[in-house]
Amino acid sequence: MNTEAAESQAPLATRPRRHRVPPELTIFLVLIGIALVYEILGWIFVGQSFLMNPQRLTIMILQVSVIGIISVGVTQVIITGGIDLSSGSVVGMTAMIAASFAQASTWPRALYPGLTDMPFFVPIGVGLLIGLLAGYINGQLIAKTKIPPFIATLGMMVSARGLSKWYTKGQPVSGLTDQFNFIGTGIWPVVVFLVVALIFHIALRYTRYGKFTYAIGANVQAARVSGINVEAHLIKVYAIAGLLAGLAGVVTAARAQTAQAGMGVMYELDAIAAAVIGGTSLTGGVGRITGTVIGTVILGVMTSGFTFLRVDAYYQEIVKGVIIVAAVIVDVYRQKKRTKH
Amino acid sequence: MNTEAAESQAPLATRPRRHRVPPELTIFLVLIGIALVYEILGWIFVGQSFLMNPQRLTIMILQVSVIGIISVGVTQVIITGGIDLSSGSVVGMTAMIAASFAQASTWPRALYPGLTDMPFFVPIGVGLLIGLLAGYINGQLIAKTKIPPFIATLGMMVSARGLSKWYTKGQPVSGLTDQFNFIGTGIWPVVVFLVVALIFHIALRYTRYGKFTYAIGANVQAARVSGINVEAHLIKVYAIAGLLAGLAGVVTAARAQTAQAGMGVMYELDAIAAAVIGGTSLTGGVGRITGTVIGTVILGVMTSGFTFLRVDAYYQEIVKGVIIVAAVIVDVYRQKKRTKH
Amino acid sequence: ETVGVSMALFDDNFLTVLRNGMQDYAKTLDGVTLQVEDAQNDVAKQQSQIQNFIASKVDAIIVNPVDTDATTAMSKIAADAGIPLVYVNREPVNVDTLPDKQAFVASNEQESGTLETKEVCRLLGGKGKAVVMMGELSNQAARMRTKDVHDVVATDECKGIEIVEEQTANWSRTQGSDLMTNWLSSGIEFDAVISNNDEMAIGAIQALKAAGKDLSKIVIGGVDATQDALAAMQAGDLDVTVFQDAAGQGKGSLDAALKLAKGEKVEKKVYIPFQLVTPENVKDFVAKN
Amino acid sequence: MAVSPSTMAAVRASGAIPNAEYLLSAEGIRKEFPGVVALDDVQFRLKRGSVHALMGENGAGKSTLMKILAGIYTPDKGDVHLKGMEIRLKSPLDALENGIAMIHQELNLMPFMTVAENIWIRREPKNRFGFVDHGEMYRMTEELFHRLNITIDPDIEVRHLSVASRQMVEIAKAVSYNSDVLIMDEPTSALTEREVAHLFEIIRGLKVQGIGIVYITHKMNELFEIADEFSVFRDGKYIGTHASTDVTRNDIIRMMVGREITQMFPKEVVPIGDVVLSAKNLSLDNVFHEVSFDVRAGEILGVAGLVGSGRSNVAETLFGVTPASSGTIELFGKKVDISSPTVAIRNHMAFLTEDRKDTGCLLILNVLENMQIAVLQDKFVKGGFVQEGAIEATCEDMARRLRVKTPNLDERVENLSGGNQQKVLIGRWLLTNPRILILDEPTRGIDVGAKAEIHKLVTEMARNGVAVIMISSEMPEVLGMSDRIMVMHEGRVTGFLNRDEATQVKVMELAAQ
Ligand SMILES: Nc1ncnc2c1ncn2[C@@H]1O[C@H](COP(=O)(O)OP(=O)(O)OP(=O)(O)O)[C@@H](O)[C@H]1O
Ligand SMILES: Nc1ncnc2c1ncn2[C@@H]1O[C@H](COP(=O)(O)OP(=O)(O)OP(=O)(O)O)[C@@H](O)[C@H]1O
Ligand SMILES: [Mg+2]
Ligand SMILES: [Mg+2]
Repeated sequence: MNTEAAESQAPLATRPRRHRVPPELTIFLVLIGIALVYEILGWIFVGQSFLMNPQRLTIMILQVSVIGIISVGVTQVIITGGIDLSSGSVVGMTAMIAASFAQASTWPRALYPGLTDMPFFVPIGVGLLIGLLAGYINGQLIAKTKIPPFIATLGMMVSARGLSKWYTKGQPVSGLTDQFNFIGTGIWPVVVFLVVALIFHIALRYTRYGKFTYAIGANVQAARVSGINVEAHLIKVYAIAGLLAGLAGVVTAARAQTAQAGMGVMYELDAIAAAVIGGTSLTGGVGRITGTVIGTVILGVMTSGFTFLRVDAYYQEIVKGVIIVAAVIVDVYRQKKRTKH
Repeated sequence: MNTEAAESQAPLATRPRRHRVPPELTIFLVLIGIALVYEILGWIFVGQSFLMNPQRLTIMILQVSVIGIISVGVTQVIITGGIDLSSGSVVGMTAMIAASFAQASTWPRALYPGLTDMPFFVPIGVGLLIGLLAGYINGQLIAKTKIPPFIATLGMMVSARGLSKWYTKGQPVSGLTDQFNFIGTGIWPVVVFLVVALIFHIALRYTRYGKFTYAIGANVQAARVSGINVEAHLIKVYAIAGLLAGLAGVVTAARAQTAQAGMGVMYELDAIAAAVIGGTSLTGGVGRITGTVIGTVILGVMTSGFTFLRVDAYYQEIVKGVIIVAAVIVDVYRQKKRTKH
Repeated sequence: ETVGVSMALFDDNFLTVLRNGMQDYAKTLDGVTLQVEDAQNDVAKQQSQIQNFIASKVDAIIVNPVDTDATTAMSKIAADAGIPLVYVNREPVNVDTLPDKQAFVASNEQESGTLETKEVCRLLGGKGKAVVMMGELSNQAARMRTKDVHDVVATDECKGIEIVEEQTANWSRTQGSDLMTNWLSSGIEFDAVISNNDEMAIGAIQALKAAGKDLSKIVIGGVDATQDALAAMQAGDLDVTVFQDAAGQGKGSLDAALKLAKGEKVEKKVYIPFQLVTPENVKDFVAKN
Repeated sequence: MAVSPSTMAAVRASGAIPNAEYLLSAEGIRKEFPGVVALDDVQFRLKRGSVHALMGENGAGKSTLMKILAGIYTPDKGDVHLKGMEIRLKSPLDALENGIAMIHQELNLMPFMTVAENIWIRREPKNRFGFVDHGEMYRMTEELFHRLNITIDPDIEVRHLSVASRQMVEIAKAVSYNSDVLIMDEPTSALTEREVAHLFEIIRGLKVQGIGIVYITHKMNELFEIADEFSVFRDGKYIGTHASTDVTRNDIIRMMVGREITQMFPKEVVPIGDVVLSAKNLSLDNVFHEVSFDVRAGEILGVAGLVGSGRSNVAETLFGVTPASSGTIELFGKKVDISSPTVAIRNHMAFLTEDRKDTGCLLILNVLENMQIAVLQDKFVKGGFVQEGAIEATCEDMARRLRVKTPNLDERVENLSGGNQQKVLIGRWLLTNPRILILDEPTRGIDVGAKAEIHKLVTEMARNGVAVIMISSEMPEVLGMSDRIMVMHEGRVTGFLNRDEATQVKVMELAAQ
């Protein structure tokens, strides 16, 4: 036995864990690749650098930071094996409601004339709360009634959109205080996005919350038998996703300095796409925030690149679809090569 | 369970095949329930019967027949464990392209002035072909590159929408021949929907095509070791879904007697919702066309009911979301009770 | 010169005419390139497009705002970058306080619904029952035009008109047709259909025809004067529509943008009037949009 | 020269089977996975009409070789001959068309389809309109089951079947291919003696028809009963082939693990303490009824019964997976409402489930993540943060103690051999330091060496005062390890036997009533 035992023990003791190629590497290289293609094409066709332009570097991320904030929450939902279709509508709803508590007294058509000029934390708090509530309802529905997440969040998607139209009968909510608008100016949305990403990167990798999230996505039965209170955890995850959608709504309203019932339409798809491009698996159990951030940035770079290269709007969409697919193909292909059999 | 065990000990040769309660029964009862609620509310608030009105019975199905046609294809895709987000965009694309081959010479701005007044089967054939092609590409991507169906069809969704805008630079295609429009008049769309549903109901239940579809969705590994060519089959299923989306595009254009690039937006969600409400499981392996038909009709009844009861437009969406969720909750609850252990 | 154009939405028939008018005009000008983007009805996307234009150092920007309340932020971004900005078709909320090098070219949106409803009112002789088809509820044109309907009906001449139903059909022809069928099946009686746009009106016409209604007894009004609408009017189905000079607005906005780019002065507000289209004058418009 | 499957099919159909010494042979096979050489220059030769057993420790490469023969993996090197002709299998379909069928170690059935649909998938009978003839399919299944003496309703959906019944369906399906070569990868791991005996009858019948059967098992006694010859693998290498009449049990073990295993069931009789778990009149509607028993500290309570007797269900109820509909559970003298596994774990219970794929492994996660998940409930966490270093060291230690064969803790559990997956799960529960340990088929698919190791661990835990409830369908294990045996039949407890009075016959009497 001795040689045998020694052999079968050896690998564990001597081979260090970690230091493996992080799975995000491929998709990061795809991002770099896309950027370089733009850079080269830029020099050829536009006679300008794509990357060496601080303004462009900012807008590349700025324009997707709201998607990014949502996507951080959506990533966690997808890791549990679920899906959240409601985020775009929740953005619209929270934007409307938060903005209605952020109107300045100088605005003639304030929704609540008695509640103007509130300090910034009131509308922001209200927005976060509404988002949290929407997510909590999603979570309760999914955990308690066992309906598929697709349906629960689809219901929320339709209802929340209806609610945002109903709230002011479709009127936009404008004349917001500068205090409130501040969070949407300059690169603040980017900062919010990155801070949120960092927090949940840490939460997913280094806390029990994260370990449980992955376990539920990998095998919900096994997770339950291992003592995880699956229902309570799912409610948490969906509530967080809602909270982040709420935050995204606040940022959207502050950025536009107005809120409109149509805000956030289809954002859920972009957010899911960002997560999946970043390596999150829709079957659950796999995904990382770093990947999601890269996925989000790919969407931003792509958009800026189109404008930069003056790609005709008609072609933009056609090409966008192709790039999304191609990025994931490259990723899948490289992953497969690494675990070939 | 013990009874189950006892049963399986009984002599085999004599026992007839069992006739179990069809799983669609619950959701059918939900449909009846919704209709009855409208009926009662109708007598109370509007002083009219909801159901005893042939015109309303027709429009209830007519307005969702396009969704239904798509949903028949989407159901099959979902049974394999996949998803098709592209159907709405494919509807738009095929509507545009098919219509451009269906323009009458009397229309002053025909897209192909040399190709006007074509017999009806030309545009219809073109539409079906385009749909088939889109579905085939989806299938190839999924089967060959192993990217998640969500991403492959999301890419198609974005690209196909871009293509339909690009095709005429956003101009609508109008002035279609009466021959072509015929398929969209009266209850023809309903007939098309029901025929399509019947064909695929039979295909799923009584052909190998159907057995393979369920097998792949239930356990792709098992399907593969049983000798099923999973890749080839998936391509077939997605191609069929594309073909049906193409058919839906043709019907849409014929119904509207025009084609516009924005046609079919979000139809994919309604189609998926119809399938899931009808009992198709997004994890694959479970689903029936009969259920999908019922799910589709629920959507139609709901819409007609809103108008009938004069529900304020602002509330309609809010209530719609709630009804979708509630319908599925009832279904899940009853299914659980039946298979409780 | 390069001019960046952000359109609210490509899928809209009217805006398509405007966009094409602008692009056709640009082709006739030497050295003018347009970079047209589709904001897909998303305020945030539109704002980002403006910022992308700025990063790409275009010479001027034309915006067809998704949300006219969101223009304050856009004006500021463009002014900070020192790039001229022209709003087209939809009146920005800050139209009276536009910074330097910014302008607005449009028709006065209030006119469209008003012209339509007044004509319907005239055809009805000031009394009768009307149903209203609204566009997408979160859309400003839909709200504005619906409000116009109510304002007109509140006037003395049209007091006799009763609005019996008001629902949305999301600008869409099929939804318009379905909505009309649903109304008919509920036994709603009316003498006029006042639609926020032509597409829904055509949908209503199709549904009414399918139900065997006598169209000559029902007044149907739309807005936009699209090709299909004009054809419907010539066929005697549509009674009223409103022509908005889309191509003219496109051309006007580009002119203004180019002037501003060259440092020339332009009027802050350039209005291009709406025109009522009825079977009497329909021929004049067939070649226009 | 490689021959295409269609040619082979033609040859097969014509009955002109070329003469060859071996029915199936594989030479010089090599297969590498990232970081692991699963097979290295391996050979395997199967004679017509014989049962050839494959033996080896967990992770030796048995399943991998069989998957190559069944067309699931392609070898990196080496070639395969069927009846003397070289074949290159590209897909499972290729293998099936060449007359090679396989029962997989992990069950591969479609849960939402009926038994009949599962068996005849891809070969459904058609009526004259080209539609699937369900009546005929039902009849064919009945006929097949009749021939194999299986009593399962062909029309029931597979998800309603117990693991054992599913295993029988898999066997029937494989037989239905009428193949020349039938590979069985641990077919009996979920079966009790009765079904095993039944299976052996089936195998003998097939042998007579000239079919070659490959039989993988970790159960030594089965080897002597059914196999004509056997090959031993160790660490991906071929060790040798012998006739099973030529060797003793110890010879084989030595070949497999390179050492003697003297004590198979290292049972120690330790002082038994107080009652720690007491179930009183526990029932679950329509599943089991009025189950009452006590377990004491240091005691190992074996639970025996036939397949479907409800043992697993009782265990699930004890652990709160499916809370009881009536009756009470007392832990350490106090009544506790175990409404969920969370509650059970908080009360120092641990539960190794029967079905490692469905309720055990987090397949796509790595060894570390699988092992730590239960213990994180109340240990190794500070302020929500997992103490990575500490938990890693502990898991590594446990993996070494259990001799888990894995390159490192970062390996996905999916890529481990079945037996090693089981070890990881055992490690998961040992880490929680339970005071009540429920084991449902703990050594399913575990090799002899590891089995002895696990038995030693269980004994050790009992010595430290842990109360153990061990469900097992392996009679020697139950008899060898238990202080007391509880026997169940159709959801009811039919009796208890003390260690000194328990014999195989007495247990069977109570189990079958
Ligand atoms: N898909 C895979 N990817 C990576 N490694 C694998 C894969 N499949 C098997 N292995 C490794 O190959 C080796 C042989 O595994 P195999 O399943 O053939 O063992 P086995 O002899 O069947 O063991 P057991 O008795 O436990 O079933 C093991 O070390 C296993 O971890
Ligand atoms: N998920 C399930 N759905 C329906 N019936 C089930 C399920 N799991 C088990 N059963 C049935 O419950 C009965 C008791 O099963 P249980 O697993 O408790 O028995 P067991 O004595 O442990 O037998 P086994 O050795 O098969 O595990 C069996 O008849 C089985 O068919
Ligand atoms: Mg194995
Ligand atoms: Mg059991």
